[in-house]
Amino acid sequence: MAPGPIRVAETPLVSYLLRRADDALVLGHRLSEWAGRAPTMEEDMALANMGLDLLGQARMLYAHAGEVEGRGRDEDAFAYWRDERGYRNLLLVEQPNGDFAVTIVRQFLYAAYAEPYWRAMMASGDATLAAVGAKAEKEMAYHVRHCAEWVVRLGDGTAESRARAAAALTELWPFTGELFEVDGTDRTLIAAGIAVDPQTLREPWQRTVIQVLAEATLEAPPAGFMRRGGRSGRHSEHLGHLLAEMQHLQRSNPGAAW
Amino acid sequence: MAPGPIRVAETPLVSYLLRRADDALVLGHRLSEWAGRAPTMEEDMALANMGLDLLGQARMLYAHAGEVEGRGRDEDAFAYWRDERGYRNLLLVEQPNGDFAVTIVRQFLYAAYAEPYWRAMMASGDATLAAVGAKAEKEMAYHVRHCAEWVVRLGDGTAESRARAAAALTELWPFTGELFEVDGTDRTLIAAGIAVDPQTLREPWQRTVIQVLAEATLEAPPAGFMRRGGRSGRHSEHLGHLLAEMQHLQRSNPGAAW
Amino acid sequence: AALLARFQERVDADQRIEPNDAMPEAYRRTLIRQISQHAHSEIIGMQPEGNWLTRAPSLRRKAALLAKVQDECGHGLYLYAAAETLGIAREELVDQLLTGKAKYSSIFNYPTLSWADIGAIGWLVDGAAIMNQIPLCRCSYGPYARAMIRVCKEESFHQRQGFEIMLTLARGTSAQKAMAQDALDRWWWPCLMMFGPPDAASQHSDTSTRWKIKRFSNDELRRKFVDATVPQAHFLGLTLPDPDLRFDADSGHWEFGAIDWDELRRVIAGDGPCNADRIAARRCAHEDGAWVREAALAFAAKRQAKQAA
Amino acid sequence: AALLARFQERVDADQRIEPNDAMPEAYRRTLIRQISQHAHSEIIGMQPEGNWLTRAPSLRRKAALLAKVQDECGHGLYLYAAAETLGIAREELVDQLLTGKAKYSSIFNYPTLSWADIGAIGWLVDGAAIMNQIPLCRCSYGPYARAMIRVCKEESFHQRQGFEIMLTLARGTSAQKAMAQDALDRWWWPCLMMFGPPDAASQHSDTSTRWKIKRFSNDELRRKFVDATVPQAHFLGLTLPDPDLRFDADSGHWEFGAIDWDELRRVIAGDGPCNADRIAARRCAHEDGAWVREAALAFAAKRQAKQAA
Repeated sequence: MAPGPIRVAETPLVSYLLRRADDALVLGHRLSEWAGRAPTMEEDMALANMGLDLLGQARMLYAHAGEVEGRGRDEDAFAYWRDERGYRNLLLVEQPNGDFAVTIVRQFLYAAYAEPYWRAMMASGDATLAAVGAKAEKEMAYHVRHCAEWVVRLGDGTAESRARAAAALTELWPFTGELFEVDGTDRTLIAAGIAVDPQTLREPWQRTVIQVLAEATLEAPPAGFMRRGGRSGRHSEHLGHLLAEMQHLQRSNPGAAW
Repeated sequence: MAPGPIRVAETPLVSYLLRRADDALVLGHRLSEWAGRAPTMEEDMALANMGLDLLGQARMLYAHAGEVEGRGRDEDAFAYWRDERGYRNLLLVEQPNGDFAVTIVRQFLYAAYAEPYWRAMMASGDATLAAVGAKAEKEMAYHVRHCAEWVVRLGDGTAESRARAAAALTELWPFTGELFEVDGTDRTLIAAGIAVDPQTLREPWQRTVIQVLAEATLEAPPAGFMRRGGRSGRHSEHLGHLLAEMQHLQRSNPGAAW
Repeated sequence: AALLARFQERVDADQRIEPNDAMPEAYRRTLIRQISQHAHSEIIGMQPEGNWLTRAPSLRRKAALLAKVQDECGHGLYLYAAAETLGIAREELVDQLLTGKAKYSSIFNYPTLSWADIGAIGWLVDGAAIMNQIPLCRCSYGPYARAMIRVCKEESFHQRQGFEIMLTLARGTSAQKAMAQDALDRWWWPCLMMFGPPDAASQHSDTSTRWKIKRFSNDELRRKFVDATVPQAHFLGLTLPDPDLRFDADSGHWEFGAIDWDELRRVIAGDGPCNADRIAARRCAHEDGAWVREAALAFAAKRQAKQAA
Repeated sequence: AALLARFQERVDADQRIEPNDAMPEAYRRTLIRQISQHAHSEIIGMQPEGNWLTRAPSLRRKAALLAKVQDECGHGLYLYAAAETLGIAREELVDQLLTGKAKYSSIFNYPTLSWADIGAIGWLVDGAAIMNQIPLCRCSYGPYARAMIRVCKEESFHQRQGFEIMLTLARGTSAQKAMAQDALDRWWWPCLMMFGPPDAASQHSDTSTRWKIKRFSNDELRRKFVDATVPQAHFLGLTLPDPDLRFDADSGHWEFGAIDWDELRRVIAGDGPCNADRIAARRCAHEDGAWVREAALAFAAKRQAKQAA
């Protein structure tokens, strides 16, 4: 592998795969930051579990992106040698862990989207995406269940937990619009029967979110400004720090095998 | 410059210079992490000031180490291309910023040593070290004064500030033994009239510390176990994270000029 | 009314207004708003650059950046002091910032995503700031004018530093050059917006101009900035992200494309990429520092009590 | 005394003791101490490895390391559950850990300074742990023995993974090989200390052996470990940091140099490189999580009240 950061010539399919892979990697990385720091040991297990699911999804998707791109790049080339501006993940998943409420609400908002997304993707014309869908759909269903339970417990727990859950919801809500964004890449692949139209996922996402928030006695923040930019590499300032730490060792030893 | 981390063949003088330079760089870096986050704007200015003093010292010392080593390495080669195990700084200076009390106590404990140290170094047989001493002695005198004022304010302020100051002192005290450590490198250079014997600095350090703590109505922790290892590159787990962030960009672009 | 006329005469005669001089309430209010907004901008402006302090790619750049961030804090302090001469306490102004009542320059609501952004901020943002601020060195209110003289001197140093970062990148590796171009692409339009809405839509300008707080219109300053900056970009070998940009030989000015004023409105309204982060970070610093400020007050009170005794 | 004799008969007959069986108080206390110490070790053991989760050099290694850290947490949970069968609550055990009343394995008071340390921990620390734990799969107390069977299976998987990391490094670039050697240099002696003080100085062994909690002496296990590990180091092409190490053809064992027992005592007493950090991190997680645990309790109480109503 040539030393130095890479720039990927992104066809629609490569770009589409990197977006999903980056979502999973960055969110999985965030969850791994919790290791040994969770409020209970059971939750340490659960956060690691969800992190492992996401890392697994990321690896399958990167590997497939490498095949589609056809330049011999493996999963690590994409993860470790792209710069911040080449990362295609949602802004939601790169937001810092914050307190446990932020982590759980972030995971819940993402999973409530990812579960129906991957279920729909089981019908993708791309066989690998369909296979990832079959696996990820079950995994994300667990994430939804697990996080929903916590959202309810926190929302309907103590005054403090309720305030923290509400604050997390307010903080993260502006990042949920990006889940349903459609651009040229999407349109091309929707037309080709490879991608699902994210607009069709808005309704199931809202249903899940509203139902769980109701049970948690929390209110969804009012519709308002939605932040975007992740898909085109215009990230928040948080991602760069995450990548600096994640990539340091690989980049310090170009060409080494680990 | 060849890409990849470097290993320095450390003669006593090179090693001695790197130790001092690393102390200054790592502590200066820690102070720079405060930028825009200090309790008052005046303190933002002061922390940046002290950080700049230390960065300046580090740069002079690295440049000199490069000359003495004679392999054409510049300040950035030493700062950005040595790994954690090659860093020679005191464990004290790499400890995380913690709250403001930790940062101030850390700075005070270091400066109370560095001021008499650099004053004594003005008589060093190495002209550059003597010149750094002349500059650094004044700078560190300011650090001592400024931090001592805060130690007194925090110790003799509110119950909370007092508890935090005391906790910071307890946390950092075990790192102060390393200030006075003498090993073969030191002995060689002390004999050559280049280095000062750190044992001679214990008394002025203690005098400063005890006097300020008394004014702060704080007590010095009892003598006890002292941590060591920084001079031989056996660091705490904190340094690696600092370096990963600091070195990422340089290492991502080997050979580039900035 | 007589007072107002006398005041206007003094201003017209280019006499400096000083803190103890009589002045119309609207003049005082306008100045407080403008000076404090400027001070807030300096303080919030520490964040996007502070974001790269721990990742600066060389020790020389790291030290220069830390010095620059420190200068900004210093500017904030002079400016709050200038505002305080108008009879308002710094605490109150800071409170207005933290509660979102006061504004700061919208440019700081954009993120710094690469090292080149540090260059671009110095070159473009400080460049635009200087254009705005140089006329303020002759502003009718003395303390503000004097603060601006000092600020402008330091800003132009920062501006040269920023340009030099861009130059190093533009002459560097292809990755560095791409980084520089990308930064220019992202910062150019927001910088043009720094001069405020077009003159036709600007609300505060009339009285400000009459009182010699403002000496040039938004559009005049914007044009000056473009005329000064376009040749610099060409010198760097970078492309400005404006397909409509062309030199008009008749007027001797660079004509530029349409500015997306909706974006400016959105960012001012709070919906820029980093508004929430900037205020959250500022509040967090303020709250984390509360116990320290309390300790300092408690200590000072104790000492005072001792001296009194 | 009759009870004690009957109990010893059962043990001698290799009958498993189960939670509801009669047992001497000393047996119960010894087991609680040993099992909870083991559980604490698993929980604290998450930290040195967790330190490299965000910096693992490949996605495969990152996932494997996260799975490993998760397994350790799982082991902690089984072991606390096993201890709870002896009539003590997990909360009390955790409290003993946080207040420093209970010990955990001293090996986790050494820092992980490079990626090779992750390999070394898997290869050596897990290797030593397995040596210690395999005999415990036949321990007289049923719940402990069953937990250890599961733990040992996973640990040997981790041990192979660790060895494979070392092998990759040892066959990698010169920097990687140096990293591997450095890790071995730092971890070797602390790993030999994991088997505890020499038999001559060991306090708990006699009754533990009689009760079939412990089946081999510290020195026996240490020797087994050295005999198993030295050839592995040679296979890796690494040098063990012991100039006195030599193969004794008569005994068929590797003879090793003198262990620095003072160091072990210091680390056990709290003065290892990371003792303070480890406990501080654990306390911090516990305190930060307090509001979450309270919320869960409050919610459960509300639901229960609703169901009762």
